[in-house]
Amino acid sequence: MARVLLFGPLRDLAGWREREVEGSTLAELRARLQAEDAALGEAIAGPGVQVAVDQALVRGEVSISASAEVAFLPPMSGG
Amino acid sequence: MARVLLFGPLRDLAGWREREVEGSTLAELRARLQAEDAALGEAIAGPGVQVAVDQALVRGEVSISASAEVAFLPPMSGG
Amino acid sequence: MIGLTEAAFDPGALLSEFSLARQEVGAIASFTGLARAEAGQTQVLELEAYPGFTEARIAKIAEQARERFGLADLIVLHRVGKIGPGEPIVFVATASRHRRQAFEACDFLMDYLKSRAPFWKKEHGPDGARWIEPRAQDHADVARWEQEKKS
Amino acid sequence: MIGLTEAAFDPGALLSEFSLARQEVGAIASFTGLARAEAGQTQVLELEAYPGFTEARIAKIAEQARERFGLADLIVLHRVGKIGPGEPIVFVATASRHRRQAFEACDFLMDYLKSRAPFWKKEHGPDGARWIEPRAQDHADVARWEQEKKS
Repeated sequence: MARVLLFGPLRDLAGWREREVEGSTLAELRARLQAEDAALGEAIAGPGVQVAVDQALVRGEVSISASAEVAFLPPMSGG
Repeated sequence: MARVLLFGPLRDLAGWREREVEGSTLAELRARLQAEDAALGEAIAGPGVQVAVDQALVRGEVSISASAEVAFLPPMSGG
Repeated sequence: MIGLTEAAFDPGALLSEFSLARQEVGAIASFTGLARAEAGQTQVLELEAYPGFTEARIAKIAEQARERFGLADLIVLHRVGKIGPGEPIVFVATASRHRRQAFEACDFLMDYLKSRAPFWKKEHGPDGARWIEPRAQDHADVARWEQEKKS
Repeated sequence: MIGLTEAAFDPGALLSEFSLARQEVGAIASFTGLARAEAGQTQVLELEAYPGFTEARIAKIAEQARERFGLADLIVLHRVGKIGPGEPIVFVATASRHRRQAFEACDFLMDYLKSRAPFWKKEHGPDGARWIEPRAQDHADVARWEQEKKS
């Protein structure tokens, strides 16, 4: 279980900003999101989308603690 | 006759800032100032001292109208 | 001071405070970014940040600027949420002994903020809304500092 | 706006006014030069101008900056007379569509003001007063713009 956050265009695409999602690894979270919303699943796997777990960027596969905050960050537009 | 203005270190050297001085050419003004105060006469002839007549920089010899404002500008220090 | 704010702010009020009671700081540079109306094409700009993460990233950029240019102090305030035309989006000020460092640090901070800071920007215009990405110029601007560092 | 003032001024108040009601100006850069205390070595700075002549020279420098960088607006306010440590000496602000031009114009204006503007500067310290001239760095700074123009 993790708190998933979406930003920018991902939020508009999904129609939500923040949700609890089941999963104990990043791969499980991605699979769960993909199953519920294929367009979102594809978008969060897209080029330039970074992932932050508990506000730290991660690369590749990681495990997710029960209270983790997992953010999908589309390409940033700068300030 | 002209109104002579001194700026910066020239003013400190002469002990005045503004005076009426007799002369119908710049050379006459310089000679008059030199006669009254040799140190000042030398200083206003020194390198980097520019002359403005009625607020316009001049080079070399010029005639001076009766109501002219003649300023001796030592090297500028910038703002 | 590094911060995000949803409220409109006055860059002058920030500069007044930033420039007070400085004894050995000869130079303060500042930059204010304003939302442009684009002749009516942009009615509202909407900026989204990731609270906590965004400030931490900006703090890292600020730390780099502080060290690289030997700054005495700096301030970065960034607006988030909906911003109307003519309103300030970002204010950066840098304080240093001499002006070259203050100018360069301010320029550096803006280049990094414009291309590397975690914000997502949406323009609302007469034809709807669109998400925007950094301009090619923004990428070129930030690359200047990385080349300089290498050479 | 170009001006000289004998009175102390608040750079923030100037920036507040300068940044108000801008619709198509995305970028405002500013610079504030402050008198440094130099650890007690400078108690008072005294700046002398040639009224009329000095403003006209600054206006000429400003006109160059406006054309060269396509500025929408600019402001130069310069203090004259006796200035205490920590007090603002000069405030420059530039407004343009994009930030590169605003920064460069502000930098350009300061370089020219520091080396080419008709001011005479005296430092009053514990050991008396002395007239000062531009630093070698000031001459080098202004030379950058003249080389760029040639190339």
